[in-house]
Formats: sequence, structure tokens, C-alpha cells
Amino acid sequence: MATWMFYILGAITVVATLLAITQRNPVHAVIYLVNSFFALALLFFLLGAPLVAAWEVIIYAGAIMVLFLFIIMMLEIAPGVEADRYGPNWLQWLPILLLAAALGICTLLLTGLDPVGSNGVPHWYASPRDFGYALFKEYALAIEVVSFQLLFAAVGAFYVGRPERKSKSPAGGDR
Amino acid sequence: MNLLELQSLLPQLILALGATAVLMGGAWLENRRFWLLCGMLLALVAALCAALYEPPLLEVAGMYSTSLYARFCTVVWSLTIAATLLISCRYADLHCFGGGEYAALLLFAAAGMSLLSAASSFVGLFIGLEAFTLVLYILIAFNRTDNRGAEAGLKYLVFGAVATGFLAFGIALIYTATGSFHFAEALAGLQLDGGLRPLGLAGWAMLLVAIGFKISLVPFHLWTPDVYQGAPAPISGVMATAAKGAVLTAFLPLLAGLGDAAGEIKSVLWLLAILTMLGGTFAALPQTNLKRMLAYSSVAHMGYMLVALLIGGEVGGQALLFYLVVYSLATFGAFGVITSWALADEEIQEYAEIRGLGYLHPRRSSALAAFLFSLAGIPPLAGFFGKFGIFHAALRSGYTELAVIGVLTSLISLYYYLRPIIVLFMQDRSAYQLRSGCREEFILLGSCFAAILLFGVYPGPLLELVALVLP
Amino acid sequence: MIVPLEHVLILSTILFLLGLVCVLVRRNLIMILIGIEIMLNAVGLLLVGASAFWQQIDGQVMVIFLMAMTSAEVSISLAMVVYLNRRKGTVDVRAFDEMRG
Amino acid sequence: MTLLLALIPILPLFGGLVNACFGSRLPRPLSALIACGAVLGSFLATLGCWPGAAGEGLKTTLFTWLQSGSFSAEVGLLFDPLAAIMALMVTGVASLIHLYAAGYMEDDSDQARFFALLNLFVFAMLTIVLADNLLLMFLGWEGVGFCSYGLIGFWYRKTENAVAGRKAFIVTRIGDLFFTVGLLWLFARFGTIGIEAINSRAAELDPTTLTLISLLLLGGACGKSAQLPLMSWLPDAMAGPTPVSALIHAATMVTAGVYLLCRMFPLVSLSPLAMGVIACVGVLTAFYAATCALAQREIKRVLAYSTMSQVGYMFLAVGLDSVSAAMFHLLTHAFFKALLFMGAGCLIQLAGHENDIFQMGGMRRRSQTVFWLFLAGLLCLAGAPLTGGFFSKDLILATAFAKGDPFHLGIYGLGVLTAGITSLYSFRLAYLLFAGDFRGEELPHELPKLMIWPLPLLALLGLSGGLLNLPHLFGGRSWLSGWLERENDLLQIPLQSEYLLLGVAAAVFLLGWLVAHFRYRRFAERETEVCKQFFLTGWQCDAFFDRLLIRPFRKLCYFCWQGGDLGLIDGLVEGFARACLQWGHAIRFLADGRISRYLQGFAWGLLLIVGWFLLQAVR
Repeated sequence: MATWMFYILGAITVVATLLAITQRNPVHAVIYLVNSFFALALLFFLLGAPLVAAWEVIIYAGAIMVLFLFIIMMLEIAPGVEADRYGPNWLQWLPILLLAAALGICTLLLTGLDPVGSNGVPHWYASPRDFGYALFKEYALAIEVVSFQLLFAAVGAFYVGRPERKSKSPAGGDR
Repeated sequence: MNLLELQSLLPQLILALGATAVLMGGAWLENRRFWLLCGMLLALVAALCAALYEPPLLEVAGMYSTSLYARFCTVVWSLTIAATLLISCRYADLHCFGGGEYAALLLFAAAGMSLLSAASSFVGLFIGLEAFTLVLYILIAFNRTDNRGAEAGLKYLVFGAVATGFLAFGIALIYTATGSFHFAEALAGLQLDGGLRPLGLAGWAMLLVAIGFKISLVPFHLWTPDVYQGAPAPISGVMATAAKGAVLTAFLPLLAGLGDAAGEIKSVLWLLAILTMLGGTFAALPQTNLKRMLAYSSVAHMGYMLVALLIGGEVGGQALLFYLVVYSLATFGAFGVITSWALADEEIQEYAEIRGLGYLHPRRSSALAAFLFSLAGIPPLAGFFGKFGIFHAALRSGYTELAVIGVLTSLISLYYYLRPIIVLFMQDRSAYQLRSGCREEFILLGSCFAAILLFGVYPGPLLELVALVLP
Repeated sequence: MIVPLEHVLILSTILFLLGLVCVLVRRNLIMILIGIEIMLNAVGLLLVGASAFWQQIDGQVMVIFLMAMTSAEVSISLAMVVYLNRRKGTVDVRAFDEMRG
Repeated sequence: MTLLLALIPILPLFGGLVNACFGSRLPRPLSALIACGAVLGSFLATLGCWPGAAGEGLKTTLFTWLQSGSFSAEVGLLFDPLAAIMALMVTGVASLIHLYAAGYMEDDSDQARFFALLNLFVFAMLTIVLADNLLLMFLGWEGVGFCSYGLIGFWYRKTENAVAGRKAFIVTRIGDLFFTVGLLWLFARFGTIGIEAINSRAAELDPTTLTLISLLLLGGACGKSAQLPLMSWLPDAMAGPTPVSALIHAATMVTAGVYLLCRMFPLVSLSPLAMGVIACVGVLTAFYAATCALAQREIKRVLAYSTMSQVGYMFLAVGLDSVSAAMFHLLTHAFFKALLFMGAGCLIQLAGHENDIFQMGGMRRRSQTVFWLFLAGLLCLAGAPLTGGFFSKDLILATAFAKGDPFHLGIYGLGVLTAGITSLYSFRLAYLLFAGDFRGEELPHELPKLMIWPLPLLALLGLSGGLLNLPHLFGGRSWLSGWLERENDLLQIPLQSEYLLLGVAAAVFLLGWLVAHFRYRRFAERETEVCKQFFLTGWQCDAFFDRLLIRPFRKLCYFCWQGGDLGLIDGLVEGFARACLQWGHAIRFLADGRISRYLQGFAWGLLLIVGWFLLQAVR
């Protein structure tokens, strides 16, 4: 059951992401991406990380993507902004294709080295209690550093986004 | 997290809390110079504390070590930031920087760098690296009246974010392969007989991309000249010295921990070192802009340091740290001179603009010349000993081809280091009188100059110190 | 066992590559940032998978840090977008090639 | 005491640095005051250290300068009797010259640069004197070379001065080359560069090596001390300011060669052949330079040749195995030659910047003081009985005579002849300068007081210099020989021969005076004779070297330049440079400012790394 769920959710994620990155209109892209993130959140849940799944929905789908939407709307970015003046650039795709091929070979090698089955992801569940314990006990220091980081990111966003010596911009400052 | 752990991270605590305090104070009292000097003082206190205070724990929270090596790095980065704050005094006035924010961000960058150099786990490494990268995004675009600053900020932001993606992916792959973030276990899991070793190597490939970006190795260097050119000169100075140095110093124990299993990784580094030395040197040749030239020169120097990294062990580590200090002094000094020449609306950086400036501002010009000479590795300046140390170590460790390429490229590099010096002292001048330097700038440039001269004539103590702190 | 580890790996690699493609071929700054988000999410998936594989909680904790970092980065980058848009009136990255050589 | 010892070289260094860095900002008197004060302080420090010098001497290591494997070079000072007496002379004479220079340079706009160089010169000289290892000594050696280059060419806007500076630098560099080779050879043999260590182990060397090393050291000494065949730079070096001539080319730098040989004497004296060569070089130079001095027209060139000649005597003394005689003559010579140079500076000033003695004359009427002082110096130079110069020169000649074998008797004969010539040209100078009427057109210039008053002190020292090493014959106790612990330098000849020698010396002096009196009492412009022309140009040495060395060298250079350099090397180098630049341009255009292009760089880079890993995995 869980195995099937994994593949279905994986397919949804990939397709939604594919659609997201090919959209001409950024608003549509964001909406597709939210879809992809929902599926990803379910995958997290499936892999035994309920808390991460919840945060994926809250932070990524809820906050970050909404912020993106907000900015797109605020700046009135037209869908046609990146109409390519030079036609499709094949050279651009070349490294990607080669990279995909290289990674494919890597995966093949990997599966060749380790027969499938010996290295499976087991059913495992990290309870929020364990998680919280680890987060605030072992990684308390990291939490502190990250919180400082958020503070200074907010300061920076405020500094950069503020219009010159006039009113405060609502753009970046209040995240 | 208990009191002992906090005590062990006292320098970083001083930096981070000091940054917050300066930030909050800056909101109330708008005195730019006061906050800059205050920030400088805090950084000095942190450096002093790291140098003198023996921390009670050897490792904090399984993420950061407080070894002599980490403390040495903390001292160096704190001093760099203190120097940046000092030299920015007038620059900030000219460009109407928000004093409190500027000082706070730089202080926090110092905290991030020192955490990065002290990292003993991938979580710590990631957080430390991101901490100062985030701050740098803002600092690059800090000059809000400059289009180039905005462009530079954008470029660094996009590449930085992509590099973060690679770094995170690399760490995730290594974690997948070994099941631990801690260096000791993670690296042990990559030993030759590890079942998931190929996965770990893929992780290392990603990691190398990210590191390659941060220390601008060819072919990940393309952003470097643009960002250095657009960023405010003191910030370019920090990026060329401390930001890169912190990544290198974090990388050194990582590679050392791999031991014999580092064969493939070293061979990639070998390739990157050759590419970087050649690419940086060649690209610097046709430059006509001082900051861009310094950017490419920093690329080339990263190649030399990569050679030292590759040699590894005591010899390589010693050569690397010595070179890093010496290179940082000279590069920072060069950017310091550019800072001190800055006008309110632009920085003097095109060769055409500095023609004959040597006669108008002889002291700063000769200091710049000395810094460039040191970078070129001309005795008796310290750069010579640095290069000599690395190439000597390379020869002794059997990397003859790297030493030969290094010597060749540093010969070629004379061309682009001498060019601005010649332009500076050309008779038919087109430059006009700039403002005379302020006291802070002279103190700083003077001490940089004295240091490169001192380490060139009498490198013994620094060499001993470096040998002492090496893990 | 839910799935072999390799499959999680393949899925996250595909996502990572899709993000990279988005970063490489799009010229709209917003889309480039979105591509970066996709890359980071792929990392999150791999970390969660590895965490389950090793039955350790560290990987999941790392994902939280990653998210925090991402949100900090996004706040700065979007502020930057606003700032750049104000200066140049566009979010097309091709407009920003004043410095070169 | 150690601190005091360290202060000796550090004070002039400090003064020089202060003047070099801030000199142009300081008020003029202050800059001069700092320079003089530094050297004077150094002199006082030397006096303070004096009691420690006896016997083994003071030793101190300031810091380790280089450390590489078994090789270690320390910045260490050695203050033994030899160094002490030399240091005292250098700082003392330099103090007086600094005072004089303060007056001399009163109106020069570049005073600070002058004093900076002068102080640095004293520092470098003291480094030579006090160094306890050869490497440090070599540093000082190069330091004095550099400073003298800067000082000779001090008025660099005149091409002639700059050329003279360059010539001095290059010729002394040739000598330095020998010194360097000798130094490295010694290091290779002993694994150490400590002077004492080398001297004490010198006997371990086989005779051939010993002789060769000694000759190499002699080559170095010849370069610095302007001995044959590296002598041609000294007369030209007179282009510098007079205090420079006084300090560098009379009192200190030219004696550095003698000092080097004395320092390494335990090593050098083991090789009889080298000693013979040193004696020959010395006496030949003395004779050569004395003849040249006979014909010179410029006052400072006369003095320069006389310096060369007197330094030749010192070399002769070293070659005769008598360190104390060499040091004795070095000291008295330093006093009276500094006096002569400074007096010459005064006379030039008085005559309105006139160098040519044929255009002077009658100077006595312009200043009595200068006349008497200058005359005192000349008497010492000519070896008038009972002056310092008389005793020291006589000791050298007597030592030669005492050896008794034909070789040394020949040397003695040449030395006596030279002494006669010395007396002759001294009085020629005196008559041309002071007798008769003034022949130039210039009006007299004012003489600053500061330029006068170091002179009497030097005159006193020069005249009474004999007391330093007064022979037993005159009731003295040969203090200097005792101080240097070289009692065996004392003469072992019968009393009557000693009287005889003294008589010969006095007679030669008188003869020279008489000839000069009859020939130069009344000035007459004589026809230029061939012989005179020959002497005037220094035996045509410059021309000889020009033919022998410089022209073929130029031709070779020209060939290398045209054929080798322009054709082959430049072709290669420039081609290489052009290729590099083209590569640079190509790489530069990768960075075209486009973000998407840069991002592709990332992708390619990742591809490179992954591909490299894959390659290795396949292999």
C-alpha cells in the first residue's frame, strides 16, 4: 500500500513540478508548485516524518509560495516578460541533458553495485515528541544560530526593500 | 545546551549578541561612526577572547569544535571584520550607509565565518556557511544608490542560492551514504570498503560544486569579477579574503579526515587547481579595471591554495594557512586602498582613472604597489614566502606538474600586477586629486603594509604559529 | 520496507534536475527563484528518505534548518526583486549585464 | 650592557627610518638634530660598552633571523677588541661628520633624504663591524654599498653624478660576488657562518681550498676598499657631497675591506700564498694611487687617490701578518683623512664652489683657521715625524723590513718610495692651495660655523694619533697591540736599525717636501706632459678596462640583444605573451555579464566533476 502511494505521489510531484517550470505565467507556476509541495508533504508523511510534512505545508506551500504570489501581483509582472529574443538556445539544454545522462549512469552503477532490496527504506515513524526532543536538546545551538540568521535576514530584507528614505516597504520587511 | 557550551562559544556569542546590540542601538542613535567603531571594538574583543580564553569543552553540541585551529580562524576572521569596519568609516559616511545595520551585519558575518571554520559536522558547516552568505547578499547591495551594486547583489544572490542547493544536496547524499552528519563518522563511512561509497562520492561532487562557487574556482568563478566590481570596496575585500578563507579552512580538516579514501576527490581537486590557476591568470591579463583584476587574481590565488589543500598533511596545511594569511593581508590592503580612494558617487577603479595618481597620493599608491608586489610574490614581501612554501611543498609531495604550472602562472601574473603599478606612476597624468586619506585608513593600510613586510623578512613566528594550530 | 532507497534517490534527483533546468533556462528572476525552491525541496525529500533509511532523526532536523534557511533566503531575494524592479523596471535577468569582461 | 650593545646599531637605524619616513615633514633643524643625535647616541653607547670588550668580548643574539634545517642565521652582535675599536672609530668620526654635514647641507632641499641615507649608512657600517656571522656582515656589506650608491648619486639630476653612483655600485658588486662565493663555500665546508666558529676551525681546511677562499675574500675586500684591480670607482665617487666623501670614502666604507681581512685573519693567515698576494696588492695599490695623485687637478680626486694609497698600506700591513699595524694605520688615517676631506669641503666653499686646485691658490688669506687645520691633516698624510701618520706608516714599513727576506725588502723599498711620493703630492697640494694669489674669479662664500668646529678635534686626534700605539723606542707601550692581544706584532729588530728606519722615513718626508717646494712654490701652468697625462687618467686604467672588458662585453651584449634577444627570445617570449593575452581574451568573454551564461558555467562544472568521477569509476 505504502509502496504504491509512494510511486503515485512521486509521479504527482514530478508532473506538477514539470508543469510549474514550463509555465509562461509565474502565477500559474506558483499554483502548480503548491500542488507539487502538497504531494511532497504527503511523501514526507509516508517516510515517517509527520512534523516535517506539516511544516512543508505551512512554510513552503503556505508562506513562501504565498509570498511569491504576493510579490508577483504587487510588481504586476506580465507573463510575457521573458519572451526570448534569440530563439531557443540549444546550448543551454546541452549541459542539462548531459548531466541527466551522467546521473542516469551513476544510478545504474549504484544499483549495479548494491542489488535492489538490500537497501530498502523501512517503515519507520519519528514521533513529534522524539523530534522535538532532538531539535531542542541536541540541536538547540543550531536553532539559536538559525534564529539569529532569520533576524539578520529580516533586517537585510528590510534594508534592501525599503524605498529610498521614504515610507517603509511592506515587501520584505515583515517576514 | 548548557552553560559550559555557551562558555566554549564565547567569541561567537560576543559577535552575535554584539551584532544584535549594535543593531538595536543603531535604531535609536543615528551616529554612524560611533557604531562602526563600536562594532570594531566588539570584533577585537571577540578576537582577544578567542586568542586568550581556553574554552572548557573541546566540541560543542557535536557541531562545532573549539580546537586551537578553530580559535585561530576565529581570531583571523574577527580581525578581518574589525579591519573592514575600521576602513569603512569614511566610506560609510560618503555613501550614507545605515551605520548600525552595516556594523551588525558585518559582525554577524564574522560569527558565521568563525562557526564555519569551527564546524565539525555538516549541519554546523551548512548553518555557518549560510549565515555569512546571507549577510553578504545584503552587504553587496548595501550601497543603495548604485546600479552596479544592485546587479552584483543579484548575481551573487542567484549563484549563492543555487550553490546552497548543491551544498544541501551534497550533504544529503553524504548523509544517505553514511547515516551521520558528524565529520568523523561521515568521513569514516566513505572509506574504501563502504557499500554506499559511490553515493558519498556523488555527494562530494555536489559539495565541490558549492565550494567551488564559494571560493570561485574555475569554472564556477564567472560571478567573481562582476560581484567584486559592483560591491562596495570594503565588502569586496571581505569577500576576497575572509569569506573565501573561511570556506577553505573548513574544507581543510574535511579533506584531511578522508585520509586515504580521498583519492578520487583529490584527483578532481588536481584538475580544478590546474584549471583555476590557468583560468584566473589568463583572464586577469586583459583586465583594465583594478577591482576586476583583483577578482581574477583572487581566483588564481585560490588555485595556489587548492594546491596546498591537495598536498594536505602537515606540510600542505601549514603552507595553506600561511599563504591564506599573507594573501588576505595583501588583498585586503589593495581593496583598502580602493576604499580610501572612493568618491561619493563612484569608486576609482579603471586604469584610465588612476593614471599618474602615484604622484598625487604617493603613500597610498606605494602601499598599493607593495600589496600587488606581494601578491605577485616578489621578495622580500611576504607573498614570496607564501608561494615558495606552496611550490616547495608541491615539489616535495610529488605534484611536480602543479608546481610547474604554479610557477609559470605566477610569472605570467607579474604582467597584470605590474600594469596598474606602471599606470599609477605614469608621467602624463589624467587622474585628479582625490581626498586625502583619513587617519583610520592610514592606520589600517600602514599595518597591512608593515605586516606583509614583516612576514616577508621574518616569517618564522607566523610559520610556528600556523604549525602549532594545525589540527 | 516501503521502497528501495534508490527510488527515493531517483525521485529526488529528478526533482533536483527539474529545479536546475528551471534555473538554467528561465530568464524571469521569479522563475529562477522558484527553480531554487524546487532544488531545495528535492534535498528535503532525500534527507527525509535517508532519515527513515538509517532510522535516525537527524535528517529530519536538518530539513527544518533547510526550511528556515530557505525562508530567510527567500525573504532577502524577494526584497531584492522589489529593489531591482524599482531600479530597472524589469525582472528579466538579461537586463542586468552592465558589468562584463 | 647587552641592551647598550644593541643600541649601537639600532640608534642610527632608527634615526634613518624616522628621517626617511617623516623627514620631509619635520622642521629642518629637527631632522638634522635627529640624525646627529642618533649617531652621537650610538657613539656614547659604544663608550658605555667599552669595558665589556676586553678579552672574549660581549656577545648577544637579538633574534633568529632564518631557520631552515641545520642552517640558522642569527642576528647576533659580537663586541670584541677589534670590533670595539672599529665601532668607536666609526661612530666617533661619523658623529663629527654628521655635525659638519648639518652645516654643509644647510641650504639643500633634500636634506632629509641625505640624513636618512647617511644614518642608514652608519647603521650598515656598524652591522659589518658588529656582526657575529658572515651572512649578517654581508647584509651590512650590501647595505653600505646601497647607501653609498644613493649618496654618491645624491644630486641625481646631474647625469655625471648618477653615472658615478652606478659605477661605484657595479664595481663594488663585482667584489661582492667574490665575497658571496667565498661565504657560500665556507658555509658548505663548515655548515656554519659564525665568524668565531669558522676562525677556530680554519685549520681543518686543506691548503688549496684555504688559499682559494682567502683570495675570494680578498676579492671582496678589494671591491669595497678600491684596491687593484677594482679601484676605478673611487675617484669618480667624489661626485657626491663632501661629507659623503669624508664619511664613506675616507673613514669608513673603504676600510671595510681591511676590517674584513682582519676579522677573518685567523683563516687568511694560514695561507702564506694569500698573504703574499695581499701584501703585493696593498703595496702596488699604494704606489699606483700615489703616482696618480701626483697629477690630479681636482682637490677631492687627489684626496681620493691618496685614500686608495693609504688603504693600500693597510692591506700591506695585513699581508705582513700585523693586524695591529693595519688597525693602527686605519685609525690614524680615518682621523686625518676625514679632516682633509672636511677641510677640502670648506676650501671648496670658500673658493666659491671651485674644485680645481689650479684655479685656487692663496687660500690662506681667506681663512687662517682652515689653513692650519688642513695643513695639520697634510702633515699627517705626508708622514711628518711625530704625527700619527708617521708612526703608523713607519710601523708598517718597519714590519716589512723586519721580515728580512728579499721579497719583503722589495716591498719595503716600494713602500718607502711611495712614502716619498706621498709627501710630494701632499706638499704639492699645500703649495697649490695656499701659496701665491687666488687664481679663480669667484668671490668668497660664507662658511657656516658648524662646518669649522668638528675640524680641530679631528686635527688633534690625527696629530696625536701616534700615542695609540707609541713604540717602546719613544717610551710608549704599544697600547693598541696589547688591546688587540697581538703582542707578536711588535718589532723584533735591533735598536740601531730602528733608528735607521726612522731616519729614512724622515728623510723621505723631507725630500718630498723639498721637491715640492722648488717645483710648486710659484705657480706656473706647465705644458701637459705625456707622463702627467698618464698619471692624471689613473694610468689609463679606465681606458684599459674599457678596451679589455667593457667594449667586448658591449659587443657581446649587442649580439645577444640583436640576435639572441630580439630574434630568438623576444620572438618566443612575445609570442608566448601574445598567446597568453589571447587566451585571456577568450576566457574573459566567457564572463559576458549574463546570469544565464554564468549558471551554465555551473552546470558544465558539475558535469566536469561528475564525469571525472565516472571516468575513474569506469577505470
